[in-house]
Amino acid sequence: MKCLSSGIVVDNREIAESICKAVISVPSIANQCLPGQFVNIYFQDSIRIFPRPFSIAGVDNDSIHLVYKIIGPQTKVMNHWNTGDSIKILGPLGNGFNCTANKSEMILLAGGVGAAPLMFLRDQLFQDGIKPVFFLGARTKSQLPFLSDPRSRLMLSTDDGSIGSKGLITDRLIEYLSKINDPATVFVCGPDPMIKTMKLISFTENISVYVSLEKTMACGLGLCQGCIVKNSSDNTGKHYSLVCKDGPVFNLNDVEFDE
Amino acid sequence: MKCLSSGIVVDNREIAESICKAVISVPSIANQCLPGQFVNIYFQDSIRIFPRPFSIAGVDNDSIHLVYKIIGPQTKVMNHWNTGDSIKILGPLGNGFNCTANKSEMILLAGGVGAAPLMFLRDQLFQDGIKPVFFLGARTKSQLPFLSDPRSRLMLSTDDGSIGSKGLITDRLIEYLSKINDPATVFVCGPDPMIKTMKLISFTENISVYVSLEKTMACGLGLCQGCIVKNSSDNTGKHYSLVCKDGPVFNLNDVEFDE
Amino acid sequence: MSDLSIYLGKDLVLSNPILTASGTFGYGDELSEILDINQFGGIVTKSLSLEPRIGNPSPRIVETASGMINSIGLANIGLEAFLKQKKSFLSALTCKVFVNIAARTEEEYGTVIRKLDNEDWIAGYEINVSCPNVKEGGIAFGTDPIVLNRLTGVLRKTSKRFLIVKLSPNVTDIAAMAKIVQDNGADAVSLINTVYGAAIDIYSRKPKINTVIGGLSGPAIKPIAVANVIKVRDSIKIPIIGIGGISNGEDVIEFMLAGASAVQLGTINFMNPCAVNEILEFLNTYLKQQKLTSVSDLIGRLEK
Amino acid sequence: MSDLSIYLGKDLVLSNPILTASGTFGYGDELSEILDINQFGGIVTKSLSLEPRIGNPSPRIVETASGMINSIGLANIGLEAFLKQKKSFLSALTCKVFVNIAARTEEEYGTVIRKLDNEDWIAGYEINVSCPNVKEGGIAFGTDPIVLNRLTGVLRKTSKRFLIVKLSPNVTDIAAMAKIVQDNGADAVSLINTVYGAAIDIYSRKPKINTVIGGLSGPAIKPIAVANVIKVRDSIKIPIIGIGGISNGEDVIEFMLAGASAVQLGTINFMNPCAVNEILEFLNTYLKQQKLTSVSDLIGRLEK
Ligand SMILES: Cc1cc2nc3c(=O)[nH]c(=O)nc-3n(C[C@H](O)[C@H](O)[C@H](O)COP(=O)(O)OP(=O)(O)OC[C@H]3O[C@@H](n4cnc5c(N)ncnc54)[C@H](O)[C@@H]3O)c2cc1C
Ligand SMILES: Cc1cc2nc3c(=O)[nH]c(=O)nc-3n(C[C@H](O)[C@H](O)[C@H](O)COP(=O)(O)OP(=O)(O)OC[C@H]3O[C@@H](n4cnc5c(N)ncnc54)[C@H](O)[C@@H]3O)c2cc1C
Ligand SMILES: Cc1cc2nc3c(=O)[nH]c(=O)nc-3n(C[C@H](O)[C@H](O)[C@H](O)COP(=O)(O)O)c2cc1C
Ligand SMILES: Cc1cc2nc3c(=O)[nH]c(=O)nc-3n(C[C@H](O)[C@H](O)[C@H](O)COP(=O)(O)O)c2cc1C
Ligand code: FES
Ligand code: FES
Repeated sequence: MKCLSSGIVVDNREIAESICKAVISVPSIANQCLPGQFVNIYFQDSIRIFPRPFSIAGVDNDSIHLVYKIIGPQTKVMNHWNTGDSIKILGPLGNGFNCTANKSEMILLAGGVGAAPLMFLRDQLFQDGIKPVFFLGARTKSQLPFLSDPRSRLMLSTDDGSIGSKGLITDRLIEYLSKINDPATVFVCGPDPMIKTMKLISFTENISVYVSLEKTMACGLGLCQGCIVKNSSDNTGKHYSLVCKDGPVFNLNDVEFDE
Repeated sequence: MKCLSSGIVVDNREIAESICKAVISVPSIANQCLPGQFVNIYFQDSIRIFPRPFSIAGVDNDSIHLVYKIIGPQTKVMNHWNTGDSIKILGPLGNGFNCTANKSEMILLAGGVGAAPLMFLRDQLFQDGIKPVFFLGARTKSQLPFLSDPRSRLMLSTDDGSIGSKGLITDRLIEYLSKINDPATVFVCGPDPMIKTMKLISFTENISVYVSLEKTMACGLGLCQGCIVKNSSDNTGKHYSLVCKDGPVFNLNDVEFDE
Repeated sequence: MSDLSIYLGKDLVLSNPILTASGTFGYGDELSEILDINQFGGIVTKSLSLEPRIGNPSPRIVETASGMINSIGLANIGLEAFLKQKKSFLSALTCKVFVNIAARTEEEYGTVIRKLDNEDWIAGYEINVSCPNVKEGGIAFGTDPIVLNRLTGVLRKTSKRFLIVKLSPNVTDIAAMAKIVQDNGADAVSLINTVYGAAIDIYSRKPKINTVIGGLSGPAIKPIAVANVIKVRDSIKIPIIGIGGISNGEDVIEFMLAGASAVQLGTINFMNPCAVNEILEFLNTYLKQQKLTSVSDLIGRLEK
Repeated sequence: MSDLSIYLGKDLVLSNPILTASGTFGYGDELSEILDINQFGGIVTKSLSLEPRIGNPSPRIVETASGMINSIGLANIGLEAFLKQKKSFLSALTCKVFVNIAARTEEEYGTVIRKLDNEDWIAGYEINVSCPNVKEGGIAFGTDPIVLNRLTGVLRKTSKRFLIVKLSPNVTDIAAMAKIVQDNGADAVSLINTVYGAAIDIYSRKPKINTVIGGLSGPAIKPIAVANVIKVRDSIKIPIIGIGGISNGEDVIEFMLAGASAVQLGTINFMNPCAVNEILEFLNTYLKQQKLTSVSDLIGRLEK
């Protein structure tokens, strides 16, 4: 059940270069959300009229975590949140990752701030007694939202090799997959090229891939029909799914991208 | 010579209920401005697109003072200025009070925050060895921008009688004028009814009245022709003056108001 | 509490003047978890066509200064699925339900209306005439006086239901269009639909909207909408439903003073999905403060 | 440094594509203390009429969401005072000076042009056709194709100077208007003039603009202006000068990609009187980054 609530900022600090973590007390959302779901943050000024969607990056007690990158006007406003500020927040929105226990190996793959929803998923897997492998890539060391992770096996890579291996994290994952024989389930959140690479290998390997997609959203609720992705589940390939309502998590086989 | 400058906020604090005083270091303006002139303050967001005009309420060294009332979105932003903030400011704009030494008694008449330009004028008169009489009215005591003034004779009145006499400050002025015989020069800044009252008595008494007018301004520079007031100096009564460029200070005989 | 009800004519009374705008509120069910839909005077559904439409490819929406451009392409589930999937929810509402209809030919409009005309939970139709007319080279029905004239006449003959024609602002003379619509028997006009708008990404050099030109909505267009209501008010006697950039109670009153009998909330549903609560509260406070007993006393009371 | 110059045709070269928009920059002299006016590619003066006009009563301006409405009523000092008071300043400028002309009759337009045609410091005329035509019941010249057709033809015969006709967005088919203007020999079109807009004070119930309906400008209308440029670009070959809500360098490039050869800065002169500095700097940076040697390589390069 979605709730439009007043959340209270409990904490808000930079955890990496231009990446912040906010802890927001909002019981109505914290008590029912699933990894992969997101929230809408509403702002006061009306020069920019879309609320901004953010993945839920974790939950503790009555609070949710957001991990966000400062890239534009509204994330700049968020960066100025002080402890005690009241913010307008709607959630939980969308559908979570479907990670019903299965025998496959659980792999998380994120680029930069794409780690946000997977951090929550990792917490949950860990609670269920599963220790996932977390592949995390970024441009450089300072832009990684975390550098160690006691609860999962962490594989890092950076474009400049400042930490982990040098190169693309997807290359590391491909190498890893080629060495294991068990089926694997990969949960992905990251930039377009990462998702497109996964789309290619999802056919060739013995894996299931779930992806959390990002699209510009006007409502986040299924009202505007703005946030479409091509749906490949029917043969015509000519239907659209709504990222906000049918997603943001999709089985990668169910969605199509233009080149 | 007008300058578009970066001013630095030196101080900014509430001096009465919803009335603040800001001290802004901006040498290019402070070193040449006259009482009655104003500045434009520019803001970052572009949902509200007009700069906001404020009278210069005083000068010390390289700084100017603003005394402003918090009434809407942009004055709310000003209320959040911190010491050290850099702000975009254009000035000095418009024409100052014409107070060439004459033998008449100097009277200042203000309603509420209308005191701003007259505070600067008072400073200047005092420097010139003149001790004006300052008539200051407000709704209630807490809304008066100052309660005593060693450098001028202060006459206060409030609607509720919480300080000074109870009633309109213009009534007190009229009573005062009826008792003196010398010619008087009255400098006025305040709400419309105050100005209209002065317009009525400016004909009947042996006084000259200068008024600082307020009009919504889009540019403050004479570019947009938006800030007009009817000009009575020609017989047709059908010309307009620009408050920003031809004013904001006018001889009350030169302007007309619609009721 | 003041009287917020509005009589629109033809036995149609709204409990208050606040409706939702087509395409910005889904079919009403999406928001039912966070909002009591019956707080609205009525809802207007997403434009419905005879067959389902997948709509335009991505990108469909983009933010602009105090506004947004959309080019959804009238994506909708089609008449059959509408009746199958949405009827039970919509027919249970106590507020009025208006079905907005979009079509590519005069015949398609007529067919949709005929198939809906037995559904007694429908309070009326709103005809979206900003759709491209395939028989007239794709020019929107609502921009050609002759086409609009004929279409309204045909639809009036098809149904006795409350008939609203939704006008486009992208014309030289909207008052003339309103007059045509009235003279052909429509019961009300609603205005405005979105204004033509475009935006370009200067790095990719691509349009930010798939169709290059889309429809601008939101607070940015409110002054345009108010001006259009004022232009129309003197040319017709049937009620005007005001739309465009409304985001709070003050805006609602502004439209009513301009001449609107009711209003629709569009883009604000994205910015503030519970705006209707605040608006109804403001209306009550305002009416009390202005010592008015009925909100209908505001209609057209602009003092020129 | 990249080449910012723009060839508009007829030996007319602007040092850069940035002009000022009529009515938002006075006669150029007001800002000369805080700005080097010659940084502009050119300036367009406040609309000039034969006789002085006092303009409309107060209130003339009001802020709206990301925009403003004005109803100045073409207040101006008239031809005689213009030449007496402004010539010495304007004729000393090294940037191009365009005189914008507004009139109530076809004859008045012609007379003003004839009286200016010997002034060799004038680079061209911009014809404001959004003025009410007193002979045609007050309907604006620019909204009636027949009137616009004749007016452009007459003015073309009156002068050989660079002739720009400034189009109104308040029409059904702006591309058709542009075509008429081109076919009658105009050298360029500029667009858009302001969009109809209105606002009402809900407490006094009075319009916030003396004429009730005024002209909307500013960032709010930028998407409308870009859409209009895109609509016009395929219907004509003469250059388009883009106007409407431009407030920074990105906006300038957006208009040029859409099809504009030059642009005008209007309302931004109020929000940021020195915007031209930032814009020119941005253009240089952008061209370098995009590895373009000339700004004219941007014109119309929208990839659909
Ligand atoms: C389901 C979902 C979950 C997300 N989770 C996270 C997260 O956990 N952490 C994080 O840092 N970011 C997340 N994002 C992206 C985040 O929404 C944008 O970074 C944010 O909206 C930028 O706003 P801005 O005003 O700061 O920047 P702007 O300059 O306005 O936009 C920068 C970029 O952000 C994206 N964006 C802007 N507005 C929207 C919108 N209304 N909807 C979607 N994307 C938009 C666009 O790609 C745009 O180019 C998520 C997006 C989606 C759709
Ligand atoms: C020459 C001049 C000198 C002024 N000096 C002072 C001063 O010293 N102290 C002070 O407190 N106020 C002064 N004002 C008024 C001040 O400009 C407004 O209070 C301020 O603009 C309000 O802005 P806002 O966004 O907070 O409120 P808003 O809610 O936007 O406006 C509140 C009211 O302020 C006025 N206002 C708004 N915008 C403008 C504008 N662009 N130009 C003029 N008036 C506007 C209008 O009357 C409006 O109804 C002066 C005005 C003028 C014209
Ligand atoms: C995303 C979106 C989708 C829309 N879809 C429709 C539609 O299907 N049918 C229709 O008649 N109007 C549609 N409109 C127009 C709105 O109903 C309304 O007329 C317009 O947005 C102006 O109102 P606003 O500024 O309050 O949004 C749509 C508007 C938006 C923003
Ligand atoms: C205060 C004001 C006065 C204007 N006066 C004129 C005018 O005299 N003649 C004219 O052709 N356009 C006039 N315009 C229209 C502008 O030149 C321009 O076309 C319009 O404002 C859109 O551009 P903008 O959004 O950048 O302001 C005026 C605009 C404003 C805001
Ligand atoms: S964002 Fe509106 S439907 Fe998805
Ligand atoms: S405010 Fe623009 S001319 Fe005075």
